[in-house]
Amino acid sequence: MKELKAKVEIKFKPGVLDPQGKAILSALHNLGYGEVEDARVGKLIELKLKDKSKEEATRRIEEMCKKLLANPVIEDFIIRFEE
Amino acid sequence: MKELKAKVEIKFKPGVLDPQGKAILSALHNLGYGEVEDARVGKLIELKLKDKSKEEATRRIEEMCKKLLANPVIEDFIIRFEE
Amino acid sequence: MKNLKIALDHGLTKEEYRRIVELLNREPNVVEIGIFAAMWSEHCSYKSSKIHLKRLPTRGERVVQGPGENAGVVDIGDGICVVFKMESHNHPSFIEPFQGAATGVGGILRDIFTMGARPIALLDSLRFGDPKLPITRYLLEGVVSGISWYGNCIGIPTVGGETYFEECYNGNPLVNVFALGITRKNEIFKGQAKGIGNPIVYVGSKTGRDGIHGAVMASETFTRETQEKRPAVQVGDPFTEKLLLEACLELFKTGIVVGIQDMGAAGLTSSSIEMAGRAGTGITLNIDRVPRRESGMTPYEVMLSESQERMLVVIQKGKEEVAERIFKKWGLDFAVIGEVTDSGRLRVVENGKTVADIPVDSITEKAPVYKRPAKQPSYLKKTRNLDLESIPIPDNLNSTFLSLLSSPNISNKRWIYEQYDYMVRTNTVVAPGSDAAIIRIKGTNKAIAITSNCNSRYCYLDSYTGAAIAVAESARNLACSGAIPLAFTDCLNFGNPEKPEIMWQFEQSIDGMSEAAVKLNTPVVSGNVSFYNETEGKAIYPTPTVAMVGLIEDIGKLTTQWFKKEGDLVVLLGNTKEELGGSEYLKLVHGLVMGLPPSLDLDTELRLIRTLLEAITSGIINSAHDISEGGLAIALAESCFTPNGPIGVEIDF
Amino acid sequence: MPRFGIVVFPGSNCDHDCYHAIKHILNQQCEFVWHEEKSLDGFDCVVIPGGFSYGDYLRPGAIARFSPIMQAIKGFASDGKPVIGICNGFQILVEAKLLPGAFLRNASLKFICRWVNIRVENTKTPFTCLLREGTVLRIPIAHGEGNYFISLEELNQLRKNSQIVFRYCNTRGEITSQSNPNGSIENIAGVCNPEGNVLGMMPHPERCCEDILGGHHGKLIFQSVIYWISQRGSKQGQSQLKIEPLTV
Repeated sequence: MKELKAKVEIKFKPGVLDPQGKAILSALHNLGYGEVEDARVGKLIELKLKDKSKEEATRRIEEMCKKLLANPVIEDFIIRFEE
Repeated sequence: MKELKAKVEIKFKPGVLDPQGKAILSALHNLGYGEVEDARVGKLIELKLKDKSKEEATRRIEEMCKKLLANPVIEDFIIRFEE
Repeated sequence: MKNLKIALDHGLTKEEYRRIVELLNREPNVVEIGIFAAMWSEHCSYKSSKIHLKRLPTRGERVVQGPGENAGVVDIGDGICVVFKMESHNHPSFIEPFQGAATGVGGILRDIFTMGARPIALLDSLRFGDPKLPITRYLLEGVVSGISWYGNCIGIPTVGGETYFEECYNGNPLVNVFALGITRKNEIFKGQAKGIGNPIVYVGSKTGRDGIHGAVMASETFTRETQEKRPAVQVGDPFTEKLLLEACLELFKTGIVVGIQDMGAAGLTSSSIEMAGRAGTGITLNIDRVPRRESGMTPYEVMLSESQERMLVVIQKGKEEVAERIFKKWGLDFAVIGEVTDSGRLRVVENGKTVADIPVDSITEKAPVYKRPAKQPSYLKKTRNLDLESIPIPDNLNSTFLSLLSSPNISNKRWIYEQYDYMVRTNTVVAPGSDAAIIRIKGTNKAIAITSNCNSRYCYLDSYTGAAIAVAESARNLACSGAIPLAFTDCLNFGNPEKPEIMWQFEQSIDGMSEAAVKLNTPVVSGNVSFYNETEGKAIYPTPTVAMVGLIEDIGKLTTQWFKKEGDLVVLLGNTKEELGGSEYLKLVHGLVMGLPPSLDLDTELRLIRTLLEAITSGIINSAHDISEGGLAIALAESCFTPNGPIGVEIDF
Repeated sequence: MPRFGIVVFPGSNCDHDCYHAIKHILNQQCEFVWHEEKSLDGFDCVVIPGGFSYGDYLRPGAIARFSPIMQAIKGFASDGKPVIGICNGFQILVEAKLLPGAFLRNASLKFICRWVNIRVENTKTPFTCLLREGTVLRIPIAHGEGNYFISLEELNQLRKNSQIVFRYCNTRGEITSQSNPNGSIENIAGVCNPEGNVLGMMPHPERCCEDILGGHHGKLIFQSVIYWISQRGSKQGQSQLKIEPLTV
């Protein structure tokens, strides 16, 4: 079976203050990149899984996110697969 | 002009030790997710830009990455746009 | 000589290569060239400094272990010893400030607990270029957060240090990190591979390709092209180091450890060769058994990798399971990768095939030792003739005073040390901000005072006196805290030793430090030399940083620099001379780095220290502060900023 | 005599500091409990110390909460026995859902080690029963992610059940934004569960039980729980031992 490469994007829920995003936005403006209107920082977790179908893998990864990878109080997550 | 939403993925270069990925991998195994063979953690920076064409935006974002967002010594970056 | 080109690429000279061929009576293969290049680099062999370092006094009635082991050991009574050392991580911190500084902390801590001591304090001595340059802010931000991250995560307080800004460090920051540990006198462990047949055990993290040629890189001057050597930077994992620390301290209690050393610069190569060299034995390594993080790594990469958080341990034959259980409990890698032999050779084997076979003493005893030419620098002719009359007195002394007080080299460094957890382990009784940090020794009435000092401007203007002042001022800082100066470690940061003017600065500094160390009875017990601190031909000021440790027998008598209560008398000890050479005032207000450093009379210095200590122990002193950068005015001001609010002072001249 | 259990995770750093304060300064029985243990029988109070459990990787406390000891801690807490999570310990209790809310990076994005003032908002917990409401305690903090966050509805819950135990304040006890070191919502420095027996606080009481370290207010928190245990947690009114409001 081939290997599956999944990318989990974890971001703050809207309304949760993102001090890092704010700091990056002001730093970009100081460097002259005025066109940037907003910046938000999240986590990107890449997982290599073996011998799983995409549906099966999605279900398992959702479990992992709910249990460990994301904090449901302040974070949302999206799962994508890489071809 | 419509707004452009860019996603910058910043990851450690291959071969660079990723202590966080190591800790997450063993935590997932302890929770029974043995099918995960590797885990690596990176940053995901979402930028909202105004009135820029994709080519122009890509060029500018690459500059931002080299100057600020990524640490060229130990990190690589990929730029994607969201429809 | 077909492999000569490869050797030259590794930084070896033609003569050094010819010497290797002589020692092996054959040409070395690539793995052997890598080993010789790392071990004969300036960083590991001290080839340009060895003959001068001999002049430093290293013995004393309290010295249990002087230079030569992983750290120095000093007896503080009641069967307790302090173990300490300072290391430089200048080059990695220039390439990647966060990880460079962080791994500097990790490395110096391993040098302490490899001796069997629990580390209880860290200090950092940092030097950066002009604070107005963006590169300086980038380096400062990275270095401070790297030290903060690593030290806080492993739970060892960073209790003090110093931060200086000078243009000479623009292309070449200095990151010197000091660590101190504590152990019982009969529980000290050495880095020696004794006992033929004893197993060599690899413990800690897996091996990757990080930092290959780290040792060699430290011996290269900084040119644009060195910046492309990016992958040569190691990445630290303080969490794994905390596990390694606890596991090693647990292992020591089992009594099965024969010898141990951390894998620092040149990783597996330097640890195995140095341990065999000290014991006069040989080592055989089965490199295929080394736990790896990457696939397809060659013997060359495994032998020279500088992956962090790894130790090499020699344990008693037959006790492998006892050790394995401990490292498994702490979730660390453990592998028996070789054994001690009586061949006196380092033999590296991969799946039964020998890939390197070198006599250990050819690397340790027969390394090249250079007596490089020295010449008095020409700049001294210009800087020596400072005519005080020609310096105009500023009309508004108040504004001059305030600008001095807020200058980067003098102003309060709270914005730096507040990023360090300086309280963890609840031993810090005097926090950063006073003349010396003071750590109590629980279960006793004693305390340890630590300070680090070096005014590199003084050393630039007169290396001999400047280096002597670094030692004297450290002793003064300790005396001001009520501590008897015991011994010191150092980080000798200099430019390119192949230039006679730099070599002159180095020799003079050694002689100045030696005289002060002898007169003040504070021997050197460990240290480090960092050469090639130079970018595009421009060298840093000579910076022999001194970190000195003092003992307070009765913790009730510790003193700090802040005035305590209204009505106390203020006394000035020592005499004031008309000297402004190399002063902060001269540089800040007049833009001059000229003249001679303040004159130093070591006999008076010794009497001053003894008098101060006697007065403190007799209980008549409420505070004491050493006069340094900024002179009397600044010293008085600093004494007024007390932790519970400002207090005033009146002085009549 | 009350028996304290100090939980040790891989990466805990303040375990020895808590042990020293409880055993040598407060002279109580005290033992380390390795995170893989399954039972807390025989203990009267559980302390989850500060540090960087699992290197704070992913999120502070995110991995520690799955250690075997956490089941025992949940049982211990539901029996109404006192549990205190200090700094990283508070973060672990929040990740384990024993306390509400979550932690973000400090607003300054920098690690902060500094003395702060906190005001006692609720004296009904085992850890504050010897104190008066409004008392100002001077206790040090040392953290990089102490910015307490909670949704507005849950915040109202906290207020209704008076689960806010400490708030950052100035020396006069006023809740000001200057006195908030990390951006925590409503200057919150410590919260408890609805029943009040589980407390999480970011400041480190174990670091100020001796004047030689700069202050002794931390001792009052440990003395409170010792007193509470000695009264077998009987729900009397305010205790006999009067503590005068501390002027700093």
